[in-house]
Amino acid sequence: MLQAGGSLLVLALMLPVIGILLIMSLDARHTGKIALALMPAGLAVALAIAARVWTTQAGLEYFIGGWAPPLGVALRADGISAVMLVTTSVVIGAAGLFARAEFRQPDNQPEARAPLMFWLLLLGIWAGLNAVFLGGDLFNLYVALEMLTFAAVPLVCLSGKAETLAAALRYLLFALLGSALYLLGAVLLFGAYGTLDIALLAARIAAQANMASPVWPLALWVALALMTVGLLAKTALFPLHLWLPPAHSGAPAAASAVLSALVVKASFFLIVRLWFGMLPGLTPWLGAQLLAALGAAAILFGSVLALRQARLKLLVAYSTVAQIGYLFFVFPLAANPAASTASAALAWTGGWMQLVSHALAKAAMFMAAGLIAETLGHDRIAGLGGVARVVPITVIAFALAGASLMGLPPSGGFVAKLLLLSAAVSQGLWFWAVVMLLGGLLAGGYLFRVLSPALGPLPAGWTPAARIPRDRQAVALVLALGAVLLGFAPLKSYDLLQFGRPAIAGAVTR
Amino acid sequence: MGEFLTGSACFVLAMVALGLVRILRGPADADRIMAPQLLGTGGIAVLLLLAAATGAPAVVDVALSLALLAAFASVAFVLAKGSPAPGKADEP
Amino acid sequence: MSAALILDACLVLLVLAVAVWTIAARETFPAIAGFVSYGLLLAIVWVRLSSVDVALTEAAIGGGATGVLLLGAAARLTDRAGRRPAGIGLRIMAGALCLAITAALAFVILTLPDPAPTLAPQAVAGLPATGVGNPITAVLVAYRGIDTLLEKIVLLLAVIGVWCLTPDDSWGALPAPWGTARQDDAIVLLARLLAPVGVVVGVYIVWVGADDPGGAFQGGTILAAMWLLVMMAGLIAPLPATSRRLRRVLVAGPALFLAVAFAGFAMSGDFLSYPPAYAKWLIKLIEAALTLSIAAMVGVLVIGPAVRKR
Amino acid sequence: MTAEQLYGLCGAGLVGLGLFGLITAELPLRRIVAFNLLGGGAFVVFGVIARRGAAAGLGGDPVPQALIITGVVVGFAATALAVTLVRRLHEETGTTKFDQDELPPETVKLSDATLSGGNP
Repeated sequence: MLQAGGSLLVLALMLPVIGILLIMSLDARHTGKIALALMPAGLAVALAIAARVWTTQAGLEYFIGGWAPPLGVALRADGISAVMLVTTSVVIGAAGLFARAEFRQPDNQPEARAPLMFWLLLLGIWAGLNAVFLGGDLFNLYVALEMLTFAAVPLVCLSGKAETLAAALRYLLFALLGSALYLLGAVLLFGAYGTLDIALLAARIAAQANMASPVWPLALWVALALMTVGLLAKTALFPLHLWLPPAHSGAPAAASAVLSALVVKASFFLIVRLWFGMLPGLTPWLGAQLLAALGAAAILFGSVLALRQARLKLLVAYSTVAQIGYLFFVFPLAANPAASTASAALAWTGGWMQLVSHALAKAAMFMAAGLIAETLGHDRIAGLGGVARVVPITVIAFALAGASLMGLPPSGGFVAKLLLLSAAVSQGLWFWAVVMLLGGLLAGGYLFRVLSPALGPLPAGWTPAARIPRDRQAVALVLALGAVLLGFAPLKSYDLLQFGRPAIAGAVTR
Repeated sequence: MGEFLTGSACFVLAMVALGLVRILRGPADADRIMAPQLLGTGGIAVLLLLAAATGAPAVVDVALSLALLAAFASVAFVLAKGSPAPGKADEP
Repeated sequence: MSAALILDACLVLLVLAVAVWTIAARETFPAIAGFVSYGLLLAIVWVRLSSVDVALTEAAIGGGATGVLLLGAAARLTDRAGRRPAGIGLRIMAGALCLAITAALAFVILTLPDPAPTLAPQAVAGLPATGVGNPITAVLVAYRGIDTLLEKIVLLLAVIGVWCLTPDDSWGALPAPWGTARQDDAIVLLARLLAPVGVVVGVYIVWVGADDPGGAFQGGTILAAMWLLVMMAGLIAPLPATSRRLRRVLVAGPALFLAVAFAGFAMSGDFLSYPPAYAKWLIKLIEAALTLSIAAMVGVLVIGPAVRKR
Repeated sequence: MTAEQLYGLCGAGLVGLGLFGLITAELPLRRIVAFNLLGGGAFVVFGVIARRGAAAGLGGDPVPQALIITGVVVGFAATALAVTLVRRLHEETGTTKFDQDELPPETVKLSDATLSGGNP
């Protein structure tokens, strides 16, 4: 832990904020340029943080203003933060490139609403995500979550259509309920332990457990339950997923990509922080099983509903509901008291691989779906006939992303599911393994429904509703390729995920 | 002395409570508009008594803000009802 | 039983009763009248909990800004709840759930550790380094300044979100939050009399905030209320979302805060740290800029976006 | 019973009431009001925790008190965004009601879905 690398953390947090302030105060024609210029800088900072974590094999830490917790606020980056920061800047950068033409301020005309709002909100989401991945303080994380909500909700209804307004309102109400419950939990923890710093909380909770108090303080249980439920509402885990499909399918494609790939993952990340970071070695076993059961239900339910959708963007959104489910297998598999350290580490790596590969694949898929809808003028699956002949690159991107979602080798999704599967099998938790296999089959089913007509013949006399420039298709393709190539990442690189991770297997309270 | 002032605050609060029951029951929205007014004046009285009872001069600032903002809320009330949307007329 | 405890019991009962009314009232308007009362009552609760700073905030927000926002909406929405409340089963289940949560919370609160953990001594010990006398201001601008900075970004994003809800054909038009309400002489008179007083009070509350209860947010909200009052009276026009001037005022506070925070790297080695010699001066400067921005943000949030042209 | 415990119970009650309203209210505007009640309850609980931490000559722990102020501000911003959204929805559709449990329209039967490959 060193204060020196800390300025990088501050920079990662503040770059998007600087962008927002600049765009608000400068002339409209600079809007997109400012945002796009910040994106490579953000990627560089994220990579520098990852490199630092890699070389030191430990987390970075920075006390803001030099005030140490519990009085001050700490920023921390461990292996998973670094991975999330890099993923975030890649996906945000791709979304920026993808949206560059669509959200350009018109030349020599008065400022238009949508472009200005899109770039500001995109930067807002980026700032919120970085704040979540770096936050070491529960209240600071609350503010970060609210930044995310306030940036994500208006993006959903950027078009101003009535159905997107209803979707945004529903999303906002779910999100507000989630943050209120989260805040309440944080308040109770402060009352019981006198700090909001996650590392200090972990130490104080562990000290109490070591005093061999057989009964855990009720405050801890109530707080953990409130915060987890609140964050689940924001993650859209079944059965709190109702808001997600209309919201993610109604947003502009670039925004859907970011929402599905990253925003729902931020609250998942926080649940992991709480369950593994705040309670190292003390993860409640029954709760972990319950989360995995909800995850399993999400996989089955989300996939079946995806199969039944008549519209492409809704299908992709329901696929997100299903894919989120896999993430929750991390809880029982990586915190199984009976599991070996190696098996727990497999599950841990598999969970994060699933998260990153889904982020890339889903971003690509939403972009591809958006481009298909633009070409056809609609996104009805029944009318996809022959679209592969018009926008072949887009359909290839969709198919590659789909391969990763299904878990076909050699994609990143394959490695993720293989790791989770082998952890489940080695721990004798067969039920979860069967659900994962079923989920893969169902994903194959809903993707076949899209690809089969898309590769068919074009209807006679068909004319495109819009011409799609190559570079936008290329962005989707690069992301999809990224999801596939993740499967070739050298095994050694997985170690990054373990740096700064508290020891989790072995000592679990029942 | 402090005990007496606190008791007085308690009395004022009870009176405000009684008034509030009457006001919120309506029947017309115009009656309900008086709720923040009542709490503005009653709240100021309670706060000033408390400021004297506990010897915390800053509480007077709260009373001051309350006075300002209760007046502001009432104006907004009146204006909001001044441009009624269709089908939103008061019941008799 | 002392008089103080009786007062507390009365206050608690009254707050709970008003809350029940707010949830249970059939029509929206009386529910919101109840909510405004709730906000004003909470201000007294905060005084009883020895949090005068929070009481000021609650009076400004709960009683003032939020109430006005909800009232404006209630007057315009023609929706009414259905004749029969939906889903008795849902209500019973929700009731049981909420009761369970309340019971769990109550139990946790009654069994919190004694003596309670506190950061008060540390907060007081750090005061000399910040140069301010009000520990809450020190928490907000120094110890946990990052929260305040990000909270300003949250407010800014909310402003952006509200502007985002402008219909495309009205972008750049003036918001007309109070419709074409007939302008009374009484309101004009009130605005002329009250607004100058309010501005003085707002500035005063910011000014004393360094050493006594008060601060940028409380003062800024009072300033915003006065701005709104003058607009309600029709004395000045609201500013459109495209106004450069408005945007620069919105950004000024957070931008200055951020600049000083980065300057901290150079001046005293850490992001968001203040060199002790200038700390008080810098914090006052930041508070002043934040006050202006907050007043503008709160004002814009209450006014809302321009509506569709008819 | 001490005053802190009394206000603590008040906060717990407000949380329950607000949550109930947030789940069961029919109109979005009423849900927003309920969210504010819920937030108020959470802050009162925090205020009680702050009051219990009175030390060093202060009437309460200043850290939670400052955080409450930040929280109130954030809650206000949330309310503003939600109210504006409701108003715009009303402006576009003439109503603010939206069915909570309804699935998005245009789903197809499972049996058709798997067969709908070759078309048009």
